[in-house]
Amino acid sequence: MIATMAAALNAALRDCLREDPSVIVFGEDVGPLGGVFRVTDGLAREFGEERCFDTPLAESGIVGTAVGMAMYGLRPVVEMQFDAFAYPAFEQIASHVAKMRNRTRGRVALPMVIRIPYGGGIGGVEHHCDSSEAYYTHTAGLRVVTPGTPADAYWMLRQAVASPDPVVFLEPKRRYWARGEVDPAVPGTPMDRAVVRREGTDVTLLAYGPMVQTALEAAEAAAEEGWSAEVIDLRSLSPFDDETVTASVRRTGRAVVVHEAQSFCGYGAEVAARVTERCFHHLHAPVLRVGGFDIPYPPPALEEHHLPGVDRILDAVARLQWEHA
Amino acid sequence: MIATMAAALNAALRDCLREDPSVIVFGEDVGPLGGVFRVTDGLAREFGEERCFDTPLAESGIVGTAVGMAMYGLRPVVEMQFDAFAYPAFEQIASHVAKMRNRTRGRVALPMVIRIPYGGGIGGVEHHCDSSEAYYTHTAGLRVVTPGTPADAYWMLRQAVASPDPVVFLEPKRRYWARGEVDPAVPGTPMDRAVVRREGTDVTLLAYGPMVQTALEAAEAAAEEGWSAEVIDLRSLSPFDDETVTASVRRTGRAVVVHEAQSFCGYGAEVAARVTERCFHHLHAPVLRVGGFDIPYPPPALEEHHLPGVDRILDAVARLQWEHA
Amino acid sequence: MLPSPQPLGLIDPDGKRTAYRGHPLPPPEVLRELHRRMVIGRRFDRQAGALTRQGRLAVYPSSHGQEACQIGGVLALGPGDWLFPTYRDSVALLTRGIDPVEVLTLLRGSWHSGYDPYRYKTGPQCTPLATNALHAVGLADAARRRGDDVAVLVLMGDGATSEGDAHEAFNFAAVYGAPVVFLIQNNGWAISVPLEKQSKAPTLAHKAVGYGIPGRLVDGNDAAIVYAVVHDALEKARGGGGPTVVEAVTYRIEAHTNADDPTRYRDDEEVAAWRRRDPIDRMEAYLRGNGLIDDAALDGVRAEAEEVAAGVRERMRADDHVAPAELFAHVYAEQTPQLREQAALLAAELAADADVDQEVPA
Amino acid sequence: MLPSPQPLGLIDPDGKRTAYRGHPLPPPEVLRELHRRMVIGRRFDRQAGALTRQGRLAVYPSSHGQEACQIGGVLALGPGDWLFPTYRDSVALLTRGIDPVEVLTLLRGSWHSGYDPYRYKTGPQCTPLATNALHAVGLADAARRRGDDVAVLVLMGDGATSEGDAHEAFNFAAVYGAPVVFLIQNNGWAISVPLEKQSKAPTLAHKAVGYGIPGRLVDGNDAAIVYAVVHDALEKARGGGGPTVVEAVTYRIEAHTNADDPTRYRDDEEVAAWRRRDPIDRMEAYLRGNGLIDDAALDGVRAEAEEVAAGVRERMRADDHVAPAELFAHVYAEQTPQLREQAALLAAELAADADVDQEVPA
Ligand SMILES: Cc1ncc(C[n+]2csc(CCOP(=O)(O)OP(=O)(O)O)c2C)c(N)n1
Ligand SMILES: Cc1ncc(C[n+]2csc(CCOP(=O)(O)OP(=O)(O)O)c2C)c(N)n1
Ligand SMILES: [Mg+2]
Ligand SMILES: [Mg+2]
Repeated sequence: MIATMAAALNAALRDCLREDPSVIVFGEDVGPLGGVFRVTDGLAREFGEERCFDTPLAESGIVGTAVGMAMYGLRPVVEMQFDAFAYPAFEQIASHVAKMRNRTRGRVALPMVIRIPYGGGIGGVEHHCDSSEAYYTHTAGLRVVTPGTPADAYWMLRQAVASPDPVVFLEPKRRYWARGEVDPAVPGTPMDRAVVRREGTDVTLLAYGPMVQTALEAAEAAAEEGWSAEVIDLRSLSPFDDETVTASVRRTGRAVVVHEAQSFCGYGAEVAARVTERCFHHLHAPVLRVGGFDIPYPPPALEEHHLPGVDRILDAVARLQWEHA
Repeated sequence: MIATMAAALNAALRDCLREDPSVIVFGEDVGPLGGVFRVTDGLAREFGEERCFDTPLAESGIVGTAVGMAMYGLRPVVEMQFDAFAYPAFEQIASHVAKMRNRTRGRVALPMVIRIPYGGGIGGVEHHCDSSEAYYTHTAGLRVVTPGTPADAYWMLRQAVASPDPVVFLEPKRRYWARGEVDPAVPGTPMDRAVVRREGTDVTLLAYGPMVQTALEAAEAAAEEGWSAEVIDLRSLSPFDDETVTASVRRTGRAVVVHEAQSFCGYGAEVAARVTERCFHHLHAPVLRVGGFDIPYPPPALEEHHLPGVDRILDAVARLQWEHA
Repeated sequence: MLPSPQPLGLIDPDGKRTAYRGHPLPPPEVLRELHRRMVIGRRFDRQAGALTRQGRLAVYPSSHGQEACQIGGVLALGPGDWLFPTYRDSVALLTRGIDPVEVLTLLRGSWHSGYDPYRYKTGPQCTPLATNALHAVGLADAARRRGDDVAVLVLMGDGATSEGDAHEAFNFAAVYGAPVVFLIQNNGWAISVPLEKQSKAPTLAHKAVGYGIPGRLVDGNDAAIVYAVVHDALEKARGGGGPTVVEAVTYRIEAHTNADDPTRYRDDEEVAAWRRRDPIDRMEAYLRGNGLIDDAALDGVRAEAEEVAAGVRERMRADDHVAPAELFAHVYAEQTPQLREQAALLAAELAADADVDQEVPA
Repeated sequence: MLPSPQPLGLIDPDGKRTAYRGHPLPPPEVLRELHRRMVIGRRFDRQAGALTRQGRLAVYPSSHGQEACQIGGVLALGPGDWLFPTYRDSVALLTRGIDPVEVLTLLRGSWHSGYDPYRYKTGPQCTPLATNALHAVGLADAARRRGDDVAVLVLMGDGATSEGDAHEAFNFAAVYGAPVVFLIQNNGWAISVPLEKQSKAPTLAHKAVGYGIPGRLVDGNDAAIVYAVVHDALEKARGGGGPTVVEAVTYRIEAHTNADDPTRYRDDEEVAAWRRRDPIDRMEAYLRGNGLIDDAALDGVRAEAEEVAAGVRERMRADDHVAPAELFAHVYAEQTPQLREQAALLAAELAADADVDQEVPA
């Protein structure tokens, strides 16, 4: 079927609720309203308020109660309404969700999913457009994944719900309405693996979530300039799929990592550092980062200047010291 | 005078309180007790409970009220009792402390200091030993600094209190009782600059806070193996002093960055990525990271295995492809 | 210790004086001013809605129905007092005397906060729920420590009371004896979540008990009682009497914001019932019924409201250009070397784009 | 709606039955068991203190003085019920039947939580204050959703009630009707901060009002009332009656932990006054005064306590070796490639060290 990412996520939740009676979905406005992005549309009606319900307005409460529920054998899938509104839950996430298995010496698993719509590009006002992935990827014990296509949205969410580990599931807001083929019958790639979205030989573009599409467009444009760019969709931010990425960069000898988040101590820093560690003698140029500026997310009037676009990616590709090739 | 780092911090706070009537100090147990590490020892007695006082036990409350106080012209210096206990304040820090100046188009400054004892090596139980610096350095609008010596502790805290920007002031717990010369008469290096602690020619060791001393010891040991290591104390984690670091690495052609925090998406990733971007053609080997493992901070029984020590730094130095020299 | 079980009111939905005598009715000139500001506020709100439909605002959370709370609260403030509003409180800000275009800066997407908090003694519109309550407590307490004659009013929604920060704010205020008044606009809904899923307390004013703070429950569509109770509470706060929690029971007539679809979660009938309790109608009825306003005066107020709306329309037509370089201007007191580098990068990009633009044949 | 202004009690500090008849006195076998467990708990606590002074524990937060709360609460639990303790509650854990060495694993520094939460239906000792209250609510509500006959008891300190998470836990519990009982051990201090700097509420039990939950104030040094009230509240919770907040007024006789220096913030006299309200003495006086225990039985209990202490001493002498490889064992369900790499690195280091050790001439 052709579906938007929002619809694919909705279908994934529906199928999870159907197949596993321990799955429950809760958060702010996820019940009758179906979530502010309609990702939970119709679930309360279909499965009843005991399985999909609105909570009081308190994110630490949502995540903290989910911890207790998961301890008891439920599989909570909770929604944080927007990226910056997950911050009140940060202590519960960092000190408990991420650590419970380790704290209890492996005795208590917390199979739960924290869904977080993240990133910008939708003209949202302050606190609605943060790219907060690095806060979670720096926290051991969490799996952090983010789909770039509707098909991945469906399958990765299904896998996240089935995972024995807690998963921070980052949904790129600006891709909610992007359409793509989704086949619930053909299982997707495991959520902890990166995927080559476009093959190329000269340079590897590493992107995820909201930037996968932009990277593909940049690759298209690069082709016109004579550069064959491989595009990898990282999908799993933590753990990192070294195998897929390293193989590509060793082959191309050049890499650019792209994300919306501020570059300083952003996820791209990890990618650049580890790719360099593993591919140093294959690199013709330093791994470059194309990210947001090191500023708070700007108001809608300026976001186009902040967000990485095709041109900025091409500029980075151009700086990859082709003269040394 | 010779002082411990804790005493130097105490002296700095005392001098700030004396010189600037708008400075106030508050947090959990900072009043009559003088803080669990005694950094605020005697301040309530000397300056009265109106200027140094205990708050209710709520970190978001502490930081959130400090925001309002700073808006009114006070200069709050607040203490989070331990690293992991600052997490409840994460929303206030990320969404307000860091952003208020930007949100208000420069009209509202928040000169405030959030002191956070951080890191391990003291046999502390869970939640008492997190190295949380990367959460803050990835948040634009904050200055993040960390002293490695008593003299820096004194001067950097004085500068942090005087700064027109909000400062996250990270105090390396395990160095609280380390002694060193402190001269309150001779102003220290500006807190946003890195400092070369030991000169060397073959490799640059980049460290901060709790690891500066370890890096110096590693340099000593490296010398015995025939490597001349330069040691840079980064001091300011955000912003980063590219000038000092780049100059050194371009000269030595090799670098190792050291910290306690988990390596994955840790601060060292940023250092490695940016040093590589800026020094690529000077590098004989990839910038290596020596950090904690990608695990929750371990129990006291195992922390020696987790924390970077001299040997692990030397191993990294040895891996810097000297055969290519 | 317990708040009244029924909301206090001075003027009933039909515009009649109630039997309640615990607070005096504000003097006629205050009632007229409350009315005038409500009419202007309502008109402004309608104008903002229109601008949103025209795509000139990114988003707009309406104040329709809550004018009595916002205006009653704001007019009760003394000259040195501060206000800490939320995203919902455009009409409060307008009433505060803030330039309407500056009120709309955030919602238009030009910048975050559009006005100077110091000039208007008003915190920036706050979106992360309940976080502003702590800022209010801190500022109030700083004023108390300085010995200044200042009280602070903070606005919050019913939903926001569920956040941990609301609790910490109430508690810090109580422990410090901070001169702050928490005005909870209980409009029945937090987006799609009704109050009964938010709290099982008899009323939100009952929350005050757990902090040793007085809690007051008032009819939030009666501007007179909101004004009187908040005025009282602010005065008490300035006098060292500490904080007060005021719950004003009101209703959000419009959708949560223009992006919301309330048909998914509430009945038109509920809305209709609340329209019959309209804060402006009732005040108008009272003023008319007591000879405090005549047709000419009413026409004058309406004309003034139209003028405000026309001014907003007119001025919002103008493009609100924001220089891209401003991205880097307010992150730190001084631009860091890092940001200078990035600003230069963007400037170079823009210059290159401009060159390209010029290359395009005319 | 309001809790009693004075703490409820069944047995007064002199071991006399009080006039209060709102709850029946628990039967003699329960009183004897409360006493027995308190004697054992006190002895265990003293032993743990000694181990700390010998450097065998990294840190120890004492339960001395709070035995009535911890034991009264734990013994009230039914067979399917769960407990969510804090770092303070070693004696509660011992009473829960957890192996004392496993109780001390955290404080000894061998691992974080030392026991199996499922085996003992007991959450790990929780240090981030008030966070466990939300876990308790979640687990209780999960049980409710499943239709299981389970209630949950969560322990928290007076200081912890100031955290946002305490508020959110009370509120979620009320809204969900979760079968959970919040037992606040108000021991007067949060490290060095006295209750009057923590809250201005008449009592902490008053906090319940703001959530529509019943609040009970009890004498926390009277194990009988703690048992009776918690027992009642758990039963009510299991029957679908929702949550209860119980404040037990007690006192922390020792320092906060061995690392603390209480002379900096409190008088010996305060401590002495509370020693005169000792929970064990009073229960013993009651049992003796009512012929429910004799010298032989008392000696038996004391001997048993000595045995427990000796067992702890003995078993804590053994080295609690933790394999370094365990660092990587419990981070994810399966070790990630990243962690496998790091585990291999550490293994290689350790092997190299071992080689070096062997090279050292004997
Ligand atoms: C911390 C946080 N969580 C979630 C949101 C998203 N959100 C915006 S408004 C809203 C409902 C607020 O309800 P209420 O406090 O009653 O105010 P109202 O909108 O009714 O005025 C929500 C959930 C937010 N702004 N902040
Ligand atoms: C979130 C958080 N902040 C701070 C601390 C540090 N801390 C440990 S115990 C304590 C005092 C707790 O007081 P109370 O809740 O009364 O419990 P008690 O120790 O008296 O049993 C503090 C501040 C913590 N553990 N967690
Ligand atoms: Mg509301
Ligand atoms: Mg206490």
